[in-house]
Amino acid sequence: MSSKQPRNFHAAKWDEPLIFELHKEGERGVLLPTTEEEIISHIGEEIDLPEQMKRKEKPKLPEISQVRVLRHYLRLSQQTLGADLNIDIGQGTCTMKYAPKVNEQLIRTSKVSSMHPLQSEHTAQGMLEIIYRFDQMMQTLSGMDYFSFQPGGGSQALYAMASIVKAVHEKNGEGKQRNEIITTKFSHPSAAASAVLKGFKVIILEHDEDGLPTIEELKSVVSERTAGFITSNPEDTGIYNYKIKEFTDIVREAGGICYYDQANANGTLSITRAREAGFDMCFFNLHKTFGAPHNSGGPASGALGVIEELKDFLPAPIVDYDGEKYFFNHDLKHSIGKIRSFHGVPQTIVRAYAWVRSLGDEGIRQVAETAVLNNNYVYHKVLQIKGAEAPYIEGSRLEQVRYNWEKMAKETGVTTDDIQRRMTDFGFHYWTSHHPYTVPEPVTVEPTEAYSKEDLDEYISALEQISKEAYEQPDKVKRAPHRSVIYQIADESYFDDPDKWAPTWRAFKKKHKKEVYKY
Amino acid sequence: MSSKQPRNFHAAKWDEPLIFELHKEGERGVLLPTTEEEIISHIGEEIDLPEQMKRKEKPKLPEISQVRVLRHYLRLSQQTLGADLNIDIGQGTCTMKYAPKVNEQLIRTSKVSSMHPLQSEHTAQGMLEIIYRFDQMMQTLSGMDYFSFQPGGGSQALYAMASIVKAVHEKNGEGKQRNEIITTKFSHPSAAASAVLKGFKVIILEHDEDGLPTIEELKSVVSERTAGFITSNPEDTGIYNYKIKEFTDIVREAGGICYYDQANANGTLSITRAREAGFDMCFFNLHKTFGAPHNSGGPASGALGVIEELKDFLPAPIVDYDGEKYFFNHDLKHSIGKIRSFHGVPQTIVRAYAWVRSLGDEGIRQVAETAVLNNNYVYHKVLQIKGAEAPYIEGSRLEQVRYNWEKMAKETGVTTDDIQRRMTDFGFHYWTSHHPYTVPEPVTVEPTEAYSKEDLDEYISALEQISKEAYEQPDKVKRAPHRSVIYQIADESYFDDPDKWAPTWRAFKKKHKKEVYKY
Amino acid sequence: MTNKHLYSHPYIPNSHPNIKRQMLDEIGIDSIDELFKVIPEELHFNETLNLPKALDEFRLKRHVEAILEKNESADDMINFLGAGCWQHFVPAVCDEVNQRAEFLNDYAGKTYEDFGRWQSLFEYQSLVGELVDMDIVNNPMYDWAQAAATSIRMAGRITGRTEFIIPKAIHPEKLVIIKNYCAPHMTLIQVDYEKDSGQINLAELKSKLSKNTAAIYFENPSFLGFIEEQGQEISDLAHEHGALSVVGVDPSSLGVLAPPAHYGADIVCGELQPLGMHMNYGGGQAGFIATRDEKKYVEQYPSRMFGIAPTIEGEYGFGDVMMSRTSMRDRINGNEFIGTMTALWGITAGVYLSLLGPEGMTELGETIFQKSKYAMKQLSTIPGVKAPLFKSAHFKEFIVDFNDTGKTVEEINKYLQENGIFGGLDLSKIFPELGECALYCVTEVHSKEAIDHLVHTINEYV
Amino acid sequence: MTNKHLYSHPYIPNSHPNIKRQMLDEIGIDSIDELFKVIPEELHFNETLNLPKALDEFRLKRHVEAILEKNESADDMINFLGAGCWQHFVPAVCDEVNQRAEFLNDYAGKTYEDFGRWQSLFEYQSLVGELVDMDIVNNPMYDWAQAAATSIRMAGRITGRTEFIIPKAIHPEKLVIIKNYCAPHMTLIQVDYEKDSGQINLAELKSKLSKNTAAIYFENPSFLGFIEEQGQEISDLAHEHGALSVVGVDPSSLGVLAPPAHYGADIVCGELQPLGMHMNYGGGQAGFIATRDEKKYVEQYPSRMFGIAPTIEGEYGFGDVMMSRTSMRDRINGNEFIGTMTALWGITAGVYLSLLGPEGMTELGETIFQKSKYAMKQLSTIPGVKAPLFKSAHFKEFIVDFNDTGKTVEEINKYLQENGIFGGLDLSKIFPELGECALYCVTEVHSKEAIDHLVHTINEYV
Ligand SMILES: Cc1ncc(COP(=O)(O)O)c(C=O)c1O
Ligand SMILES: Cc1ncc(COP(=O)(O)O)c(C=O)c1O
Repeated sequence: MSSKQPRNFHAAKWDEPLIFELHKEGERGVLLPTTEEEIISHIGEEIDLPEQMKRKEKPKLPEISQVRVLRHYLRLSQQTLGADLNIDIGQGTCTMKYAPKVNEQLIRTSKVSSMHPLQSEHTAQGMLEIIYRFDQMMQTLSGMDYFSFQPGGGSQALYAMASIVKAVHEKNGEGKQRNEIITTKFSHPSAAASAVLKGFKVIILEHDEDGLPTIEELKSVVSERTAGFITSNPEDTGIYNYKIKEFTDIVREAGGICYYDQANANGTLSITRAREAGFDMCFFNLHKTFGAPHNSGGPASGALGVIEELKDFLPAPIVDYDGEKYFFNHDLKHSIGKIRSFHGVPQTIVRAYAWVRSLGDEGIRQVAETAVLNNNYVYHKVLQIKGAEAPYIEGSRLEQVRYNWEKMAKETGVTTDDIQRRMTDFGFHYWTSHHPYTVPEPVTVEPTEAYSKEDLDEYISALEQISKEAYEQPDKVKRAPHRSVIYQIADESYFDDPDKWAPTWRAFKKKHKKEVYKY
Repeated sequence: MSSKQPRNFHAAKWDEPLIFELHKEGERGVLLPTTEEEIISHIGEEIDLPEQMKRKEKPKLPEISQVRVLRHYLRLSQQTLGADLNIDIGQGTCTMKYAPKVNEQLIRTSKVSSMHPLQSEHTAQGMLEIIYRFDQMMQTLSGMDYFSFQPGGGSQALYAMASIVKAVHEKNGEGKQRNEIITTKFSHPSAAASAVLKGFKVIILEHDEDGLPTIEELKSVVSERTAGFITSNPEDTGIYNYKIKEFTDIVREAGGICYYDQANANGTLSITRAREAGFDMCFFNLHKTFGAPHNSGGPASGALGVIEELKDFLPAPIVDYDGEKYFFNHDLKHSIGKIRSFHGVPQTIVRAYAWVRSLGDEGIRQVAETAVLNNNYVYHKVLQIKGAEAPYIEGSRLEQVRYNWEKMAKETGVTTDDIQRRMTDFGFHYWTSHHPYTVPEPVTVEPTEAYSKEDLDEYISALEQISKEAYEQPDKVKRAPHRSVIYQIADESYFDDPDKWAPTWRAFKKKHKKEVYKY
Repeated sequence: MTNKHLYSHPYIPNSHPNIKRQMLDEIGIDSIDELFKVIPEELHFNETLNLPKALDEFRLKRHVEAILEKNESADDMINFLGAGCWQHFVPAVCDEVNQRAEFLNDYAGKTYEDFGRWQSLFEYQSLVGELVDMDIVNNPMYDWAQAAATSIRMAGRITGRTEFIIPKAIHPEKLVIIKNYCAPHMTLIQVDYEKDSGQINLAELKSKLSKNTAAIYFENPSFLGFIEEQGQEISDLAHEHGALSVVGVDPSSLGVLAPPAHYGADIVCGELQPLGMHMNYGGGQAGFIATRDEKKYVEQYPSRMFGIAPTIEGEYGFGDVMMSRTSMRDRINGNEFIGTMTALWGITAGVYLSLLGPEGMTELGETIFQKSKYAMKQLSTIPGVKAPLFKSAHFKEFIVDFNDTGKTVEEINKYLQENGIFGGLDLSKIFPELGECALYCVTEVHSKEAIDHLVHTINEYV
Repeated sequence: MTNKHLYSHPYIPNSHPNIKRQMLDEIGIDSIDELFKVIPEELHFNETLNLPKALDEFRLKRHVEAILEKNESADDMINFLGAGCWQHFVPAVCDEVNQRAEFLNDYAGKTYEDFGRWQSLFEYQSLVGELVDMDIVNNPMYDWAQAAATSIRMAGRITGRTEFIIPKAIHPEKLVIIKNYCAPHMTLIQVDYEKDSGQINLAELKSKLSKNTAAIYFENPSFLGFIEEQGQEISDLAHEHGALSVVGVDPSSLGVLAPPAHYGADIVCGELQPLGMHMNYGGGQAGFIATRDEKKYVEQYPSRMFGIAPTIEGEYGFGDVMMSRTSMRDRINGNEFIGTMTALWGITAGVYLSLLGPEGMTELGETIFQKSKYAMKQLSTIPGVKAPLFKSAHFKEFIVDFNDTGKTVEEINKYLQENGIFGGLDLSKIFPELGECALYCVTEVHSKEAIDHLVHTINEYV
C-alpha cells in the first residue's frame, strides 16, 4: 500500500454556457484598426465586389463584450486539466513532462512571433541559426545525418517517411514492386495509416507471449515486395525489443528501408540510438520527448532525421550553413517536395533547442535514467494492486507500461473505462490504449522524468483506492465522475447516430429541442 | 424576481499542502548564473566576510523542483477568485473593473520592466513621455494643475495630502495652530488614520438621516484650528453630497485646505470635477477607476493632483517637458520631499494611460454613465429582495450602494457575514463595509461599467436565493460555504489569541501539534 | 568555500542520487544500469554526446535572445508579404487564452478531465460553422494545404473517382503538398486561368471534367488575390459531371465575401492563421474543413470532430463524433491518418471569432478590401507600375506588375528592405509567365502612412 | 457601404443605447441624466475633456510601443546602477505566477473566495520568516523605506520614546522618506561613519544614545555596500539604553550574511524587490518587517498579517491576525494606516524563495559576493581608480573612487553610456564629502565579460 492518499479534489465547476448563449445584441469584443477617413475619401465607401460574390447576411456569430469572452475562456481553462496542474503520468504514450516556462518566454517575442516565413534568409538569421544548431543536436542524439523540421507532428513525420520510402523505391525503379510496409501490432496507428495513405499494403506483425514481434514472422513476410519497416522501440507496452538489430538487418538485406518511431524517446535518449539499431530514418516528437508544450493537441513538431544516403529525399528545404551565413538548402535532388506549409512549427524548435541547452550531456542522460527509474518504480507498485496486471514478459520495461485490469473487470464488473472516469475525481488523467484494445481493459502509464516519488505515490494511491472501491462498492466507480466539471454523459449515441450528432451549435439546434439541455 | 438563477458552481479544490510540506531534500527549483571558473581562479573561493557576520546555517527554506513549485502556485491561483473570473460587483469601494489584457502586454516588455529608476532622463524618454501625457489627462479630468505619481496607492496619496496640508500651514507659520483635520463618517479609514499619523487631531462629522454630513456640524467644528477637510463624494454609501461646494467654501474661508478622495471616481468621471467642487487637491486610484489591475492588493498607484498654488508642495520630482525633452522637475520649493522610493509604480501609469487612450472623451463618459446606470439598476432590484434595505435617503446614489440586512438578521438570525460565506458558493465576492459597521449588517455593491445586465441579474439572483434560504433554511446559510476550497474556519481565536496565532509556518509548528491539521 | 551541495536538476526531481537510491531499493535492484540491461551491449551508446554545456535559466535566456536578436521581424519592418501567411491584428485576449498554462500543456484527456478544451473546440467548430454557413466542421488540421488535400481525398472517397482539377493560380508549394498527399490514389489535372482576369478558363475546365473527376478545387480569394467570380458556374459544372465543388477560403474575407456554400461548394476548407494566430515564421498555420451535415460527408473525414451530448444531470458533455471513421480506430481502413494537429490554434480561432463577432468580421473584410484597394490605386500612380495585374475584384492580395519599370522584383525588394520594407513575394520564379511581378498583401494592420511610404519608396527607386 | 452598426465599447457591455433603454425602463426613469440630477447644475462639467481620440487595440499597441521604444533599458545596456533597486535574475516561474489572471486581478476577498491568495501570502510570510530567522512577518508594504519608517515608529510605540538614530551612510532619499513618515512624533538623530571603513562611529553613537532613544536603525549591507561589522555591538548598545535595534537588510545577501536576529536585532526590515521582481523603473519595490513572536511587537504592526487556522474539516484556513491593531478597524487609534500595498510582490517573493530554496539562496549570496569582489579587484587595476573606497567587506555594491583620475563621475558615466554601459550612481552630489565617487552594483547577472568590458571602457577613458 502506498503511504499517500489520493487528494480531496474537486474540479473547478463554472457551469458555463456555450459561447453562443452569451450573445447580446450590440455588445462587442474588440475594436479593429479600421480604414482611415482619408482612404475612404480617396477610394469611396463602396465595397465593389461582384454582386454574386458578396456576403448577404452577416455570419451568426455571437456578440459579446471583451470581459465576458475572456471570462468564458478563462473559466474553460480552469476546467481543463493541463499538465502544469496535475501529476500527468496517466497519459501513456504522450510523454507528458515539464515544458519549462522560460522557454515560453523565449518565443513570446516579436523576433519569433512576428516572423514571416517568406522573408529573406538574410533577415531571419536568428531563426535559421537555431534550427541549424538544433539539427546538429538531433544528429548527435540519433546518429542520423540530416534533419527536416517540416513535419508538424509525429504523424506527419510518419507520413513523410512513408513518402520517402516510396520515393526511394520509385527512384530505383522498384516503385511498383516494393509495395509492402511491415509494422507491428503495438506501433502507433499513424504508422500503418500513413503508409496506407501512400498506397502501401501494410503487414502487421503479431507479438509473441513476451509482447514482442518475432523474427520468424518477420522473415516469413519479408520479400522483394518489402518497401519498408516501421516500428517504435520500446512500443506502447514499454517493452524494449532487444532483437531490433536483427529486425533491421533482415529488412535492409531484403532491400527495405527501416524507419524508427521515436515519438516517445524518453527511455532511450543518449542510451541507444537509431543508427546503431540499423535504422535509416527516425523522428522525435519535440512536443513530447523534448519538453515543448503539447498545446492542447498541436501545433507540434516531428523532427525527421535520415542517414546520408536518404538526404536527397528529405522534404525541401533544409537549413544549412556556409561558414558565414545560414541558408535554406533547396538542393535535394529527389526531395519528396513539401509536406507542410513553410518551415514546420519553428516556435517549437526554439523551445526544444532551449530544452536541450538547459540539460547538456549529463542532463539528457538524467532524463532517460530517471524516466526509466520512475517507470519501473510505478510498475513495481502497480503490480501490487489487486486486479492489476501487466501482460507479456516480466520486466524489460523502459519508459512506460501498458497494464490491464482484465482480472478486476471479471471479478467486479468495473472496467478500465469506469476507472478512467473515477480517476477524474482525484484530479488525474488516465489513458487506456489505442483501439482496438489488444491488451484487454488496458491502461498505459508513462511516468516521465518530471515527477517526483511523492507524485508517483499519489497516482498509485488513487489506483489503489479505486481497486478497493471496485471490490467493495463497484457502483461508486461505475457512476463516476462525482467531483468533476460534469457528471456522466447520458447517451453516447449522440456521437454516432447521424440523427443526433451535432459537432456545431447550429446542427444541435436543428436536431434537438432546447429542453434537452439545462440552459 | 430575477429571471436568472445563480450558477451551479464549485470552486477548484486542490487540497494543496503548504509549500513547506513539499520539501524534499535535494530537489531544486531553479539554477542560477553562478560565478565563472575564471573569476574563482582569479579571486579564490573564499567568501571572506567577517566571521561574526557570516550566516552559519542555511535558511530552512523548502527544496522543491520547478515543476512542483509551479504546480503549487498554479493550483493556488485557480483557488483565487480573481476579477477576470467572476462578476466582481460585490467588492464595493474597490471599483473592480476590466483591466484590459492589451495593457498587460504593453508593460511586459523590457522597455518597462528592465528600466532602472536612476538611469539618466535621456535614456528614459519613453517612460517620462507617458507620465507627462498622462499627467495632462489627469489635469483635464480633475481640473487640478499638477500631478505627482509617487504615491503607491490611495492611502499613500492620502498620507501625502495630509503631509502637504501640514507643510502649507507650517510655511504660513500656522503649523502649530492648525492641527485639526475634518473628515466624515463614511470616508475611508486611511483618510483619518493618515492625518493622525501626521500629528493631526481628526474630527469626524456624523451623517444626518439622509446619510450626509451636515453644514451645521461642519460649521460648528470649523475654526482657526482647521487645517484641512478630506472627504470622498460620493462616499461609500454611494450617496452624492450635493452641498459639497458649500462644504469646501466653508473650510477654505476658514483657512483650511480641502482635499478630495477620488479613489473610486467611476460615478463622476467627466461629469463633475474636483476643481469646480472647490477642492485644492485630489487623488485617483489608478488601480480602481483607471482600469489597472488590483494585483491581489498592490502595487498600486494613487495619482495626486493639486491646484497651482500647491504645486511647490508636491513630492518631488514631477515630470516636465521643455518642448524638446522630458525631464524631472526637482524645483518644487516647499516640496514635502519623497514619500515613496523612486517614481511610484510606473508600470501602472502606463496601464492607466493606455486605458484612457482606449476610451477618449466619449468612452470616459460612457464609463461614468454606465457605472451609475448599472448601480441604480442593482439598487432598484436589490430593494425588492426580502430582508434587504438601503439606509438613508432614497435615491441619490451614483456608483455604489451600501445596503443592510438588519431586518433579515432580526427575522432569521442570518447575518451579513453568513451571507458573505454563502455567496462564495455561487462564485461571488461580497464585501460588507469598513469597521466599525456604521450601517448594521452592511454590504456594499459597486457594479462598475464592466458588467452586463445579465451579469448584474446573476449576482442579484444569488442574493435572492440566499434571502429565500435565510427565511426557509437559515442553517444552510449559516453553515456556508459548502462549495468552496475549504469549509468554515473552526476557531477564529487563532487570529487573536497570542498563544494560537501563527503568521508563519515556524510559529505554527511551535504552537500547535501537527495533528490539529490534516496533512 | 562556495556551495557544493548536490541537488537534482530543476526539471528532474528524482535525479538526486539519494532519491534514486531509495527508489531502487524499493524496486529491489542495485543500479539503474540493470534497468537498461534489456538493451544489448552493442546497442548501448557509449560515446559522449558532446552537446553544448548546460546553461542555467538566466544564461539560457541571454543566449537564445542574442541569437534571435539577429532576426528582423515584421514588427521591425513594414511587411507586405502574405502568400498564405498573413500579418493581422491579434487581440491580446487570444494570446492570454492560448498562453494559459492549462491549455498550453493540455493534451489528450476526455471530456471529464479536459472539459474546457472540449467545450472550446466544440465552440470553435460551431463558430467556424457560422462563418462558412455549414453544419459540420472538424477539429483543426495541420494547415490549409492539408485541409485542401484531405477535402479532395474525401471527394474521391465520396464519388469513388480519382481525378481532381485545380486551376493554375494556386500557390505552387501548396500544390506540391496536395499532390503528394493525394498520390498515389488521385491524379491532378490543372486548368489555366484567363490571362487578363485570372479567372478560371471555363472552357478548358469543361473539357477536362469527366466521369473520373472527383472534385474541382479552387480558392477564393485566389492565391493571386483576385476573386474567382464564377463560383456558381464552376460548382454547377462540377455537379453536372457528378463531381464535387471544393473551395478553399481565407476566413478573413468572409465578412464581405459570400461563403462558398452560397455558390454551390460541397466541401469548404481554408486556413485559420488569420483568426488570431501570430505568424510565427509559419508556425501559426492551421487548416479546417466544413461540409453539410450528411452522413456521406461526415463518414469521410479523417479528423476528430467534437460533438455535444447531455449528461445525466442535463449538463453539456462532449465526445468524439463517429470515431470509427478515423485511423485511431482502424489503422488500415480508417480515413487517412490523425495525430497531434493544431488544437490550440482552433481554440484561439474560437476566441478570435467570439471577440470580433458579426460586426467585427464584417469590418475586417471591409477594411482589408478598402486598404488593399487604396494600395493598388496608389501603386498604379507610379510610372511603369501596375496594380492589380488582373482585371478582377481583389481582396487582401494583388499582383504588382513591375515589368515596365525595367527593374527586377529582386532589385526592388532589396531596395525596399534597405528602407525598412518587406516587399511582396517575388513571382518571377514561381509564375515565370508573368515576368517581373510581385504578390503584395495589405491587411487591416497597414496604415495609410505605411502604404504611402511603400509607394513613395518604390517611386524613389524605379 | 461600410459597416455602420452601433455597438458598445468592448470594455463597457451596457454602453449600447438599447441595453441602456431597457435598464432605464426597468428602473422606471427616462434618461441617465436623471441619475445625475443629484449633482447641482453648477457642478456639472459641461466642457469637452479634449482627451486624445480613442484608439482601437491595435493602434493603441503601436502607439504605446512607439513611445516606449525611446527607452534604453538595462537589457539594452550593461547596467551597474543599484542603490536600492537592483538588477537580478527573475525566474520565469515568478512571472508566470504573477501574471496569472487570477492573482493579477484579485483584490480583497476572504479566505473562502480568495483562498489561494491567502495561502500564498501566508507562505510568503513563512518563507521570509525562515530567511530572517524570525517568527513574525507582515504582509508586504510599499517599500523598504516605509518598512524602515514603520519599524522605527513601532519601536517608538513599544518603548514609548521619540528619538531614533540613523548612521549617515544611508540613501538620502530613503532618509527623507523615513523622516517624513516619522514626523512629527519622532526625531531623527544621525551618527557619522568612520571615514576609512564606513562603519558606524561607535563613540559618537554612544554619546547620542539616551533614555529618549527608541531605536537605532542601520542597514546591512549598508547603502554604500560595505558590511556593518559591529552589528552585535550596536544592538548591545541599543539594548543597554533600553532602545531597540532595528536593522534593514537586502534579502539577496541572507544566504551568506548572518540574519540580523543573530546579532541582536529586534526588528528587521528590508526590500523585497531582489526576490523575483523586475525593476520596473522602481515599480518593483516592496517592503517587509519581521520580529519575534511577542504580543508587544505584534500589536504594534500597522500591516495586515495572515494567520492560519483549522476549518471544521481540518483543512487549512487563513485569516487576519489581530486586525484590531490596524487602521481598518480603528481609524484613530489603529497603528499608522494601511491600504493597498504590494501583495503581488509578496506572492512573487514567495515563489522566488520556493524556487531557490536554501541552496539557491546560498549560491546567490556567494555569487554576488564573488562577482562584486572580482569587479572591485579589476577596477582597482585602473590607474587612479580605487574600489572599494572603504576598507571593509562588501556585498553587491561598493564605492568606486575616481578622485585621482581627474575626471568627474558625470564625465565618466557619459562616456560609459555612449559605450553601452550604465555606470554606477554618481555620489558627488549626495555624498559631497566623498568627491568624485560612484556607487556600483554587481549581481549574479553580471558576467565576467560584462565586468571586464566595464573595466576596459573606464580604462580607455580615464
Ligand atoms: C509512438 C508514437 N508514434 C507516433 C505518434 C504520433 O505523433 P503525433 O501525435 O505528434 O502525430 C505518437 C503520439 O502519441 C506516439 O506515441
Ligand atoms: C474611497 C477610498 N479611499 C481610499 C482608498 C485607499 O486606497 P488604497 O487601497 O489604494 O490605499 C480606498 C480603497 O479602497 C477607497 O475606496
